[in-house]
Amino acid sequence: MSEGNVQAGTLPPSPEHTSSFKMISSLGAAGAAAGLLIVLVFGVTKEPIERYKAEVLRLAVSEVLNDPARYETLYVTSDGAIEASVPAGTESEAKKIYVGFDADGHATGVAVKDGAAGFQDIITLIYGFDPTSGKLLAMKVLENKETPGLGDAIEKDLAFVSQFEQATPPLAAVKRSTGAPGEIDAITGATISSRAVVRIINESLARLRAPIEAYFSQASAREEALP
Amino acid sequence: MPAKPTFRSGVHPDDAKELTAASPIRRLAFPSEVVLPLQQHTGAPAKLMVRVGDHVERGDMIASAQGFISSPVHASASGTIRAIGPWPHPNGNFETAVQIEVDRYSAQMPRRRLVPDWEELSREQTVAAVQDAGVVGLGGAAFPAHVKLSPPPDQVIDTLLVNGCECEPYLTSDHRVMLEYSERVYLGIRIMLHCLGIERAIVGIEQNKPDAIEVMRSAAPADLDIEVRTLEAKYPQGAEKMLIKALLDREVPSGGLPGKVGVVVQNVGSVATVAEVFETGLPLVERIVTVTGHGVRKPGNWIVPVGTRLRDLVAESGGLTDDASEIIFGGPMMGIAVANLDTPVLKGTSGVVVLSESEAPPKEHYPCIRCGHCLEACPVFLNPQRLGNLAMSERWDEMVDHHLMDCMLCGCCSYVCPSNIPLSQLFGMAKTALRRRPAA
Amino acid sequence: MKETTGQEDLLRGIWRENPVLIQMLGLCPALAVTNNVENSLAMALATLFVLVGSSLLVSLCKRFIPGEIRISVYILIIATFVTVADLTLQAVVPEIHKALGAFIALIVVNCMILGRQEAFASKRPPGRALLDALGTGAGFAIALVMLGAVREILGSGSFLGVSLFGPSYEPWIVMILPPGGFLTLGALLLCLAWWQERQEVKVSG
Amino acid sequence: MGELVWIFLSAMVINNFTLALFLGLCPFMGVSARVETALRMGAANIFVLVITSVTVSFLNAFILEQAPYLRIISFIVVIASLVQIVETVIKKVSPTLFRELGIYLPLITTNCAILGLAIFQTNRGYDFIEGLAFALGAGAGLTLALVLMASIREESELASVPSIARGMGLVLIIAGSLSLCFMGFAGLLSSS
Amino acid sequence: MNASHRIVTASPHIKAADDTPTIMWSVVASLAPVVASAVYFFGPSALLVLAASVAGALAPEALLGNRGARSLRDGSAIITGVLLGLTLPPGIPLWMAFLGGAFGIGFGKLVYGGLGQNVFNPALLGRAFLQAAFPVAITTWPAASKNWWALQGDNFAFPLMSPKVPDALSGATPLGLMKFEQTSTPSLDLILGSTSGSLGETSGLIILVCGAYLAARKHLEWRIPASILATVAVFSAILYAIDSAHYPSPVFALFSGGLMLGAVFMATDMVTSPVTHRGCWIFGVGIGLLVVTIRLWGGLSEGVMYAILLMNALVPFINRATQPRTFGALEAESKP
Repeated sequence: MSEGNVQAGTLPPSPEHTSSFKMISSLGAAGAAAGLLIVLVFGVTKEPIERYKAEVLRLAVSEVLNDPARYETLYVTSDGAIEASVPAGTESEAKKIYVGFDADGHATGVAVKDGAAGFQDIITLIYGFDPTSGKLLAMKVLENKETPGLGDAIEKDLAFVSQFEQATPPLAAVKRSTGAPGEIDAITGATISSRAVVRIINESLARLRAPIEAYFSQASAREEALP
Repeated sequence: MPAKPTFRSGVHPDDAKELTAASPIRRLAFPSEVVLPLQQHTGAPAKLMVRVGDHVERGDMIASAQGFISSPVHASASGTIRAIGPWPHPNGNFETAVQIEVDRYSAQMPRRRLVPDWEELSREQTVAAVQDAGVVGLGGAAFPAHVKLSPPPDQVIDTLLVNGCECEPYLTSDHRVMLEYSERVYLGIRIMLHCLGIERAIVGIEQNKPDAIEVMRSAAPADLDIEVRTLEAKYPQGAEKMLIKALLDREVPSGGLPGKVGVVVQNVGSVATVAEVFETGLPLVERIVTVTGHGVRKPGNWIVPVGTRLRDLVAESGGLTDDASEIIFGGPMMGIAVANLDTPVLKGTSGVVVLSESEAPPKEHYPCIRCGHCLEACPVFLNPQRLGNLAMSERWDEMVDHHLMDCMLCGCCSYVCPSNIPLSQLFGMAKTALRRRPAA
Repeated sequence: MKETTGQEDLLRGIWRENPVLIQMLGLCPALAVTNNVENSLAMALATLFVLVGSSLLVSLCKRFIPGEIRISVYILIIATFVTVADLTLQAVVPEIHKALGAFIALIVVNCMILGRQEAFASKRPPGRALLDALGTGAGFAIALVMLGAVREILGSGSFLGVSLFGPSYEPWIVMILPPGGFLTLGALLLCLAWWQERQEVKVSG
Repeated sequence: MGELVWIFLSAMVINNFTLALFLGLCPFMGVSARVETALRMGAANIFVLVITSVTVSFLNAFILEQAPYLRIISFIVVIASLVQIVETVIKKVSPTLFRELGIYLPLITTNCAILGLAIFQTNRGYDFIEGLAFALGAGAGLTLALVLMASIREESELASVPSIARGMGLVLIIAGSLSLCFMGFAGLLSSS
Repeated sequence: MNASHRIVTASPHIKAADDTPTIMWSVVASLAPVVASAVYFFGPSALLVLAASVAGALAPEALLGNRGARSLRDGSAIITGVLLGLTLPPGIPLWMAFLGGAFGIGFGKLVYGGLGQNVFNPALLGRAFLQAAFPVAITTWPAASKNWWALQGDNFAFPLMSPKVPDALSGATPLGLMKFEQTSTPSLDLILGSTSGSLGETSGLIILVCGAYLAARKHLEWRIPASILATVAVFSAILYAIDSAHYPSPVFALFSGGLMLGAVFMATDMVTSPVTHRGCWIFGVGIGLLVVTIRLWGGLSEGVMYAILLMNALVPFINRATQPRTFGALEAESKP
């Protein structure tokens, strides 16, 4: 098998000894050439890749924020403050949120990307939240490995997805909703996946709701103060 | 009823002892011819001492012991030696045997012999007398009796176990010996205790022989430390290691002999024979054989000259029935099937069982279903299931790693196997293959 | 090493020494991404690119690579081509790149590629190395597409995304899940062995 | 804490590296004929996975932040050299351990599971501790799969396997069956 | 004395009465009351599903098995078919039941060499395949129907096509209700079996009685169901004592779902369970722990099938680890 090939390969085929200088220099040359090639390709591909990523993010954000005129990326720091940028090196501790604005420059809502374990693996989703009304705007599953045809309905089943529009958090996944606010009808046969979506949003909001609301009340106060 | 002492595992086959348990021992008329193979015991074959044409008397030694683990062979009837050569042996091969044409009309009364008084003899002399009389274990394995009676000096023996279990189904010769010759058994025990220089003996009898237990208890001499104990009726209760475990709760180490745990085990038949040697002066020339099974017309227990051919024995027992299907030397669990009616009865032949077709119907083999019944049955706690699989792939060395050598071929695994896999036969083959293989 | 013709070099890898079906190399991508034909094709092409590129390069530079460190150099070369393929796919067909995920990067440790460098490209002229790489890559592609086809047809009822049996087909979801990968390749090998046995019987009988 | 347990269990059983992600298939197929070998291979794997995880955490934190395009190349080069160094050290320090693990170490370097761990750990943005849990879970999962496969193969070696299924065909079908079994762990710890 | 009558075989020359087909057929016979209760609760659909799964199991055994039609006589494939059928919902399309049986026997048994050689319980492997392939159909429990004669679902769906069950009620088994809606089912209903579920998930009582009969005939290793049920009972009792609001009662745990059927008929499959007594205890305890773990903390409402299959995979290892101590071996080792 494969190991056999590699093993056989470790036997030196050439009897003559190679000087360590030659070895190091050829490795160095190969490494330099490889690095050069990679940097070259990276230079060419960098732009389209980043453009695509930005486009995907823009689409997702605009979908869950109902087509805002523009959006801004902000950071929620670990102590609950919201900043436009964070010092380099602390990005991993801060949480990115995307605040949408309408044509008049009013903040309409905030989109948050979050994830947690679902039925099979991590589910990543983005949701839009309007702190003014205290209601969700929409939810979109970005990545899931749930059972095809069953659990992956959390992404594809419009009846399920549309329930999140105008739902009032905290949410609850139930079998047959009674009409109470925040109730989400779980997908038949995919209760675990449905619950995971609900849980991700609840836990995310539990963490972020207070800073976001604080930010929005400040923003509206600023707006009122401005004119 | 409180549980009787026993060992773990084992099987409960239908013992079918009712066929002959009540038949008193009768003496078989001398046949016209007896055949005495030189190999009738475990160990080196005896060394021939006679030539064709010689006339021998009953009790004369015709082959001498060759080494310590060996036993002499004596003429079991007076007569003329007709031939010496290969002859069908119960082990399935042809082995060298002495064929004696028995004297006609002879009363077969042996000449007067010196009867040694064992009480006057030293331990060593007594053991030597037992060896000269050619006494071997009559339970089946035919291990020379004198070897067990002279344990190596580093072993301290404290107990003599007398094996009256007769756990093989069908056989009743030991049962009848205990009923009819209890006094002789006790004399034999005295002699053996003398040989071993110890005081304590225990007689173990399975509970399916209540009359024998009764008789042995009432006949027990008051001056000896002898106990008669009832054991659960279970196969292979009569195997030495199992008997020691049941009676003394000692476990003979793997690969070791009973002497390692201070015990000597002798079969009741051998004990009685030793007594007979010192009562009559006659060596081992006859033994008690159960002829039984539904394939024989008149089952019974017989005193038979060693070397009597199967043909003569069966004829005396009324002949075979029409549905007789298999003739077995020994018990049905460990005995060997023979097809040739010229095969002689040996010293170790405790019985001849003729099974009818209904008793031994042909069985279809199935693949192993890993039911684990064989593990439950194995008295030495092997894993016959794995051993069997290894044997079928001829992986002998791995079998040794799985303790093949502790297997005593008792046949419990084969008996219980619902898929009729001939496990003990495979193990026997494996042992043979390992023996034959040149030591690497 | 036995001398071979260029034709043999090309054809050998396609069937008789098929890397996946016969030599059982590169199973990781063969099972991980073959839940549909499209992914299989993309993976096969990426692998083919890396294989051809590194084989050519190794064959061209074989005189300058000291024997003691050649494995490290091969890995370096392969990793470079994989990075190139990874970035290119990401830029050109981002959707497929997302579907294949980390398995593009894992082409680096595909034993098949390293094996070809060690066993062939390092000892042959570039032309032969190219043929061999093409053949092996094609064999890999054939195996992947076979697996992908079986798994997509049964698991989604479609081929290259085109529905085959209509909307009421009940897909065998297991086929596009991990067990389906193992089972499909296992079944494929059983069929191959059965077919080979029949051939042998025909030849000998 | 619960997060760490999930990461461990996910790599070990829910998304078992071998049976669900197809990583480390080479040793799974090649070195799974004997249970003892499988156990040693598993131990060696855990060892290398942990080293890898630590290395990758370090690389990600300090170097690759600046040059993400060098990821694949630096992972493979650094891991291979590190394993080489560790191998030499073990050989000097503990010849016994080297006999137990040594021959497997170079094989593991070219094993997809190692690079797979590095890439998944990076893609998921695991920190140092999470990476360790991930590596331990992946190693435990690999060992579990290897040992199960080896014990089953030892058993079926004695079985009358049909000629067409001898070899890899049966191994793959056993792997598929194991993979089916492991689906039972789906959703573990994420249901409530 | 006719010599031709005589045979020469190896010892032992006598045999215990039970052979493999006897054991297999007595298992089939003891499944009859379970089948009858399935038919009583689910009507003709139950019979149809069972017939399809049995046919699915027999087809590859007869066509591809190395022992050909002979292997049908030992009854093992029928057991596989019946057991598989009992794990299926009554409304499942017959083609799926057939496929499950064929997969179980083909990939779960014949590739290993047929009877006695397989590692996984073929019925459960078939069921696991169906669960992974058709997760919706296999968890579609029809709403209770008044008419006994009515089919319970789209049994006659065209092969390879989806079943049409308009008013299907999914996940309405007692376990599903417990897991997803925190609703318990009365214990008496569970014990008598008048609940929704797979064919064999009905009366725990009948299954227990059948198991006791088999155990008495020594055709079933009582240690396995005993240890499984005891483990589940103890484990759930502990959890119930800690938090009775969150965790179900031990009675519920014992009599809901396929636990009884699994413990008595599936886990005890001789081929796929350990050969040693100690191994059987370990096996049973392992299954019990896995069942409770999967049911309470896993993503599925029922874990019996996966618990048994996972422990099946461990059986070769358990067998290795629990080799009996050979008679006299310990003392031999302790002496230098």
